[in-house]
Amino acid sequence: MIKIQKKDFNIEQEIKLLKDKYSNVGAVISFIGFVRDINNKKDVKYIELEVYEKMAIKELSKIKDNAIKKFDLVDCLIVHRYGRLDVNDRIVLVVCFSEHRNNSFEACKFIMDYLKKDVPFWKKEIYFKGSDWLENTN
Amino acid sequence: MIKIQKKDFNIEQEIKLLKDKYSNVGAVISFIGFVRDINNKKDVKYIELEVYEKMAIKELSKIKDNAIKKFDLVDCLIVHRYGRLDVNDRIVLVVCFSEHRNNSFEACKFIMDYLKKDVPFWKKEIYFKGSDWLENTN
Amino acid sequence: MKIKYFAWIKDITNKEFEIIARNHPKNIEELKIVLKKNYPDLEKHLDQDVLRFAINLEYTFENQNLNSNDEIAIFPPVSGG
Amino acid sequence: MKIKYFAWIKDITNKEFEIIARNHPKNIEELKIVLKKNYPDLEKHLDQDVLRFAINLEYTFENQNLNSNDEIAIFPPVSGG
Repeated sequence: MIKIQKKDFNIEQEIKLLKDKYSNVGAVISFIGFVRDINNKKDVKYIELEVYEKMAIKELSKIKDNAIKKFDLVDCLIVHRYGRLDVNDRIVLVVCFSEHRNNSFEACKFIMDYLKKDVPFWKKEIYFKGSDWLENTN
Repeated sequence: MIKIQKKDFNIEQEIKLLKDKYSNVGAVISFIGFVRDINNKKDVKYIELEVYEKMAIKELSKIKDNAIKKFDLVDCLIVHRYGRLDVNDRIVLVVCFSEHRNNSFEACKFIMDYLKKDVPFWKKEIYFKGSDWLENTN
Repeated sequence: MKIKYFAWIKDITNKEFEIIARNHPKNIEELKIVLKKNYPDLEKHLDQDVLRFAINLEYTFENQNLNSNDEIAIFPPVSGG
Repeated sequence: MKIKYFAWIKDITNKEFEIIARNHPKNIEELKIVLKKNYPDLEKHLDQDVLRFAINLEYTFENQNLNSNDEIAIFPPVSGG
């Protein structure tokens, strides 16, 4: 499942919603990304997250389908927020469901690597003085 | 933080409790282990999880401290349940908090590998006919 | 043909999108020439090859041909996650 | 000296723990001899070296000496997580 939304998510509920469908799942790995107070040695006030929504959904769906196939996942969920996000707010949730843990660990890393590289989101960090558009590095 | 308990845990609450202390955390990785419906081709009815509690706390604390040091984590939480657990119930929660994601991914894997190898918990699987004590393999 | 701009590209073009109704560029290279003419501040970024192009929601890495009903997006390296 | 048994070891000894008040074994090897005598079904497992020993909550991999106030735990390979 792919969700692109402004509002926050509840990790417990998001995981339960999918886990309840599968009794063969033994391992669930999740990644949550947060807005940090300091980045590149600058005090962050908040961030503005811009998205090319139609393309982001398409890219995330491709990454999800690839991860499910490559790592034999039972299911996979990606939630990505956009809009204004303050320090300590959540940005993204990736959850992988598999029978055994190694598949989900690898899949979750795989998804984050491609998400950071290919999915059309852009972060603008607003500092107490000025702002910067960010660029993901490897 | 290490918790060994009979009762279930709420993932949202457990993560929030620690995350609220740190504004420098950008990445949170969690592992949740569940009781599966079928193991070694047998239909599982429920499991009985036995623990040598005092030693388990000591071993988990050592693994946690090693992981924090080795992977430069901001913090780390391990919750492990014991007693009777039914199919779909949660067994264990490991959460790693770090500035960047790769540290927490590696740390979470590291903790699970050592937990499965060294921490004195034992699972007895009860089937519709008979039961087996399990043994973790690599 | 619809051209969409994102992140700091939008700050240069001063618009989120524009429609090219007639005489649209035939391929990506022709589009780049039009962009450089209309937005001189984009030239160095286009020359440095840092921008990414998507045609109808798919990345393109070649000088692909363009059609009148295409949606083309131009954006800097992404920074989600 | 307190000896604790876990998982299927407990099924063999039929007790969770026992206290050895006097003439306690001086080291792990002596303890194994006592165990084999008291619980013949443990012998093959002790001989196959599959069991794990902990003294005062720490794993021991050698023939460590034992003291009268030690807590010794004997258990099969773990299966938590």
